[in-house]
Amino acid sequence: MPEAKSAPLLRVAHLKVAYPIRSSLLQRQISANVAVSDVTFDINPGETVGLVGESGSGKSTVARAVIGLVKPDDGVIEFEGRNITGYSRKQFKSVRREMQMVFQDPYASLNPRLTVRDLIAEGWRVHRDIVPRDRWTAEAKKLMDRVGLNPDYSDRYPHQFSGGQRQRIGIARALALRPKVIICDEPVSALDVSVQAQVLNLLDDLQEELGLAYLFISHDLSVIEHLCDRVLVLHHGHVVEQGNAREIFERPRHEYTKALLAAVPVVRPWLDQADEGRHPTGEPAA
Amino acid sequence: MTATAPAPAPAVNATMRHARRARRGVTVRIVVPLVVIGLIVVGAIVVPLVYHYDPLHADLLARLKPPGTVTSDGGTAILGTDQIGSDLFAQIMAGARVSLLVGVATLVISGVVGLALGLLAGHFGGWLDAALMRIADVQLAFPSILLAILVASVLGQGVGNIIIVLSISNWVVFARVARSQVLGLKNREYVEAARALGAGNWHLMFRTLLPGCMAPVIVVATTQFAQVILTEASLSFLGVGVPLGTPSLGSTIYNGTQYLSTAWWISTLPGIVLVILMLAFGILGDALRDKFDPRLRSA
Amino acid sequence: MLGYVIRRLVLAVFVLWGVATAVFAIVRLVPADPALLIAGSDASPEQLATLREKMGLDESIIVQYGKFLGGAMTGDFGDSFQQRVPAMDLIAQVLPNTALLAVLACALALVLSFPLGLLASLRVNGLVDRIVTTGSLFTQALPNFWIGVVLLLVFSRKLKWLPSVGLDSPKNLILPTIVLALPFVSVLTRMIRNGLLEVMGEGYIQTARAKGLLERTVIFPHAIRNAAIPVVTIVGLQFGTLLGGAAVTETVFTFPGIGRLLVLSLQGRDYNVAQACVLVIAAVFVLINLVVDLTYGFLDPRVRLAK
Amino acid sequence: MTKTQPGTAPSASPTDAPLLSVQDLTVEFSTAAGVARALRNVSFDVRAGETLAVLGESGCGKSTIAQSIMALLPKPAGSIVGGKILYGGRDLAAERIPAVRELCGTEIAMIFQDPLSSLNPVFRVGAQLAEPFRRRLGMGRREAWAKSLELLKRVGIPDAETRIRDYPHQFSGGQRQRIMIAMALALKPKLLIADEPTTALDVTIQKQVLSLLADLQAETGMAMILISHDLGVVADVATRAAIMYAGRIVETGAVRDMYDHPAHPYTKGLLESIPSQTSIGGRLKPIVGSPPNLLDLPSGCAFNPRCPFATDLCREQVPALRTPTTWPAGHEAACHLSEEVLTHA
Repeated sequence: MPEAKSAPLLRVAHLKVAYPIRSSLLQRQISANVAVSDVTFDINPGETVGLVGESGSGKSTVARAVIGLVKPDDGVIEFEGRNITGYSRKQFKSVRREMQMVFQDPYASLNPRLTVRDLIAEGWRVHRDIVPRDRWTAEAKKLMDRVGLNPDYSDRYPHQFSGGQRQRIGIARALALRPKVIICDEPVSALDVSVQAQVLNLLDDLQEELGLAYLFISHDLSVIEHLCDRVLVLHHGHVVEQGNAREIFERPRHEYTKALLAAVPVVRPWLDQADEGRHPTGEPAA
Repeated sequence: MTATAPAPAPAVNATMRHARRARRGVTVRIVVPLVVIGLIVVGAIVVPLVYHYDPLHADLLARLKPPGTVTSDGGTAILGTDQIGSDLFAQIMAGARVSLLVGVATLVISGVVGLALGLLAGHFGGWLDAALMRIADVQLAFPSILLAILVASVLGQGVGNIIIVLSISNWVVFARVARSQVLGLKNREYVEAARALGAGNWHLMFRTLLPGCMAPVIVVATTQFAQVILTEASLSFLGVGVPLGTPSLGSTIYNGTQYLSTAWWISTLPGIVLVILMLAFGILGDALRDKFDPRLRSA
Repeated sequence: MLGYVIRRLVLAVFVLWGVATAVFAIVRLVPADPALLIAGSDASPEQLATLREKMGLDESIIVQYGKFLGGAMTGDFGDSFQQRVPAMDLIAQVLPNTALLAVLACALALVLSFPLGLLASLRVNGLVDRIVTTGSLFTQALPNFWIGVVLLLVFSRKLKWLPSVGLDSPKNLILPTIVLALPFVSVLTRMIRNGLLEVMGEGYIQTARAKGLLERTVIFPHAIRNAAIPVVTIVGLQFGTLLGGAAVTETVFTFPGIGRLLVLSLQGRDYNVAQACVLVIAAVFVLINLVVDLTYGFLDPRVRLAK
Repeated sequence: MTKTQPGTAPSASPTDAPLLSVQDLTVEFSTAAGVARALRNVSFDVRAGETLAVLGESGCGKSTIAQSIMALLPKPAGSIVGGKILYGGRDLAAERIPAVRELCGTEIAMIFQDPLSSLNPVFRVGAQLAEPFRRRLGMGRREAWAKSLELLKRVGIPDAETRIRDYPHQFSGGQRQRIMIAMALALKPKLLIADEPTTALDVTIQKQVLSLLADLQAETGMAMILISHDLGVVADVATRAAIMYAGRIVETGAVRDMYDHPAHPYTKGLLESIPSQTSIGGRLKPIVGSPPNLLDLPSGCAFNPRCPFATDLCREQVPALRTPTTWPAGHEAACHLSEEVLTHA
């Protein structure tokens, strides 16, 4: 649980991102498609904040803006009190060590031409002072072990692993830079249910052990509810509701949140008919 | 936690034999052309040395002799002699040497330039990309052989000029392939992941994007190599290629056309060598494409 | 769609301007003196001076360029040095011949490659597929000047079935058409085969089958229409290769076309005619690709209806 | 296929003959790396009007079932090497492809996971909708168009009169799936196979599409096979389900029976690995390890390397589907130790 007193690790205020629409004739920008606007939230050390929404809600755009993959059009992003909004690519490099990302697609997010060892060491190649070159193999193996992969397979290529194992490689790559916050962009939505639980547990363990903060993005309400301390519900680029996860899931106030919760199929609908408290994930605390 | 490594299947049946054959097929189709190309390369290097071939040396008594004729100096012209009495085998191999030299040099120049420009354009986009692609559009509006004919006739004949001409008309192909590949890779999550690690332009271009471009570039290089050799032959055939006295497969074929009805071998034999070379590259290119692009591979 | 058309038109004009500039640059900016190139190294200084003046070479390069562009737009490329007639007149005489040849070759290629590609794709690694794959490898490997020469030898010299040179009867068109069409056939057939194979794996083909449509209906129109879209683009691009190939083929068959005119004028250092030939061929090519691009938009609603 | 025992067919009451009966279906795929055994001895029945769910994770072979029934197995890689698919007194597994396709659309129809790639991008949706009427029933253009419009309205496409002239890329994902449903139901099939019909859709859209399917089923009385990986969707739509693992049905029965009292460790593991109210803030109980490689299945029960109950017997002998005495009829599991699994809380 986060310490309530400490300053936020990451502060996002009134974030707005728009994608330009260019004319087909001269490629001049004629207008812009607003992906997200006026998104505001904090993440404290060791805390998990969830971004939930359907496709096109802008939740991935928020993640990409925070880690500097897209430029915000408006708003402020502060990391440990530093305003990083206008940082150049070079300046951003130091922030990237503290802030890492785990991607959605375990197949597309790993360079197919690198071995697991090289994938994990890629960050060390970019940031020279973290691990000396002669320690790369040993450290990479240590990280593999930490995320539950057999370190003997450090010379294998991503295609030799299953989806869940690849996602573990992606997590190890993020951990290699020893970040304080990891942005998880739908990290389990491409995985099967049984494997998804393994990865969620791993993320949970790492948080406890390393004091990581997560910005966790998902369309899956049950995953968000399981993992997050606080939640933002996004709809068409706007935050329609945000606050304590438990409260939002138990007493949604916004119509959209209610509709969203009601739409989630219940695993054991027959239990609901008996019990009054309707929960998106079935299984009321009986 | 075990990696799912492919393991031998438990049973052998018809479908599996089919699959195995398809896999072996690709390997054979890569190895055999490489061996053929290798033999021609070795021949092109060694044979002219052994024969002390002099393209300008005329021996009028030994003109137009059919394959297998014993020449005056006691040797055997296994592939016959041409219209000035040169040994055709030596001439073909010397011609292959020129053709291969032109091919390799052109490919290296146009490949490196094209790949570099394509990478830059794809990675940075913006005005550089726009400018490059418009140049490519203009250049593709020229049938490349016309450009070659025009430039070659202005520059004058010569092996060096041929290489320049062919490089000018070929870099575009590499640039376009590299660029489109980069554009495809650019938004792949693993490239984003490298950016999220803080990788700079240099790292992104050469460690992340370039390796991803290599497969299609190699395939294109194979087919372009054949095209370059063919274009050189065509230019020499039209009389704007290699200078008189320099043997190339194209010029030897051209010289032989006037004697086709009386001495068929002068034109036909270098033609066959050219065809074998083209076939080898064609098969190699196809096999590499199958290997790199499994979508088109038959089950 | 309108934006798409306008964009293509602007691009076409730009490309033509680029080609013209490139041709101008190649002929004028090379270290050699064009007057010397034209008159030959044995010309006297007086001859050269007259020639320079006649060609406008004494003016600044910008003025020359302006005049050249202005002339190019009106189809005035100056006179032929050898025949003393406007270069455009010479081209006008031979262009229809080449056009006829190119259209015939194109038609032959399309007629042959569609059924061949379709049959090959129906049974991968079947008999037709093997023949088509090997055949196309061979045709691509054969240098067209060489096939031309061999065909001439066999059919006109030995068998005396067909005339060898010139364009006196429609029979003269047969061999050049075949030689020009051959590489085109092989490229197109492979393209159609691979395109169809790819399309046959798409979801909508599954849907069509799941609807219980006959396999014939699944292929016509569902698969063919989609497979044809990339083929159309290739036809446009290959047309350029075909026009380029015309230079070689026409030379082999002594065929009175624009390709042979180009080669002859280059051999005779008649640069006004050569320039004109290159520009006209490029213009034709650009025009054809413009048509192809517009057809593409028509065939693919995703392009046509893009905002 | 000699060492595996054929799974026993679910008990069918003699009075109520099944619409479709799949018996011991075995399918293999040849790949560059070897032969993948996609389905092994799969048996199930579907009765008129009922919904059977086939539940499983990626690569378990659930889609292969649909492809086998519809004769859509990719050729020449995939082939049915054993078993029967009985429909209307005919064995579809033994018939030639064109003969099976005769039934497709009129008797059995199918919708797919990705509604965008399932519609032909270059034809108007109207033309694609009209195709069954024109090609299969020989209707005239005008009549078929009117029928298509009717269908489009029925599946809830607003402004259908103008939208019928649009192309697939102009519709949203949910609308595309509605169009697919309209197309599948055009000729009033008796059985609809829905292969992950809502996986590509958002939850709110998923709810609408599922309720549309339910309405249409009530209206036409058709049977449905729902293929899904989502335990919630299955509970919502189906009364009976077959749970698949590595190409075999490992448990089958009434959804409620199975969810409340899973008799196979895999089913139990799946249910426990879903985040739920009780797991909030705590740890989940995942199934350890990864699904097996179909090219190299473990000996005995394919689940044994991941199974907390596994014994030597499980590593040696493939368990057959069976109904122990204490269970309700129709609830079967392919596990040597079902009794233990059931009593284990």
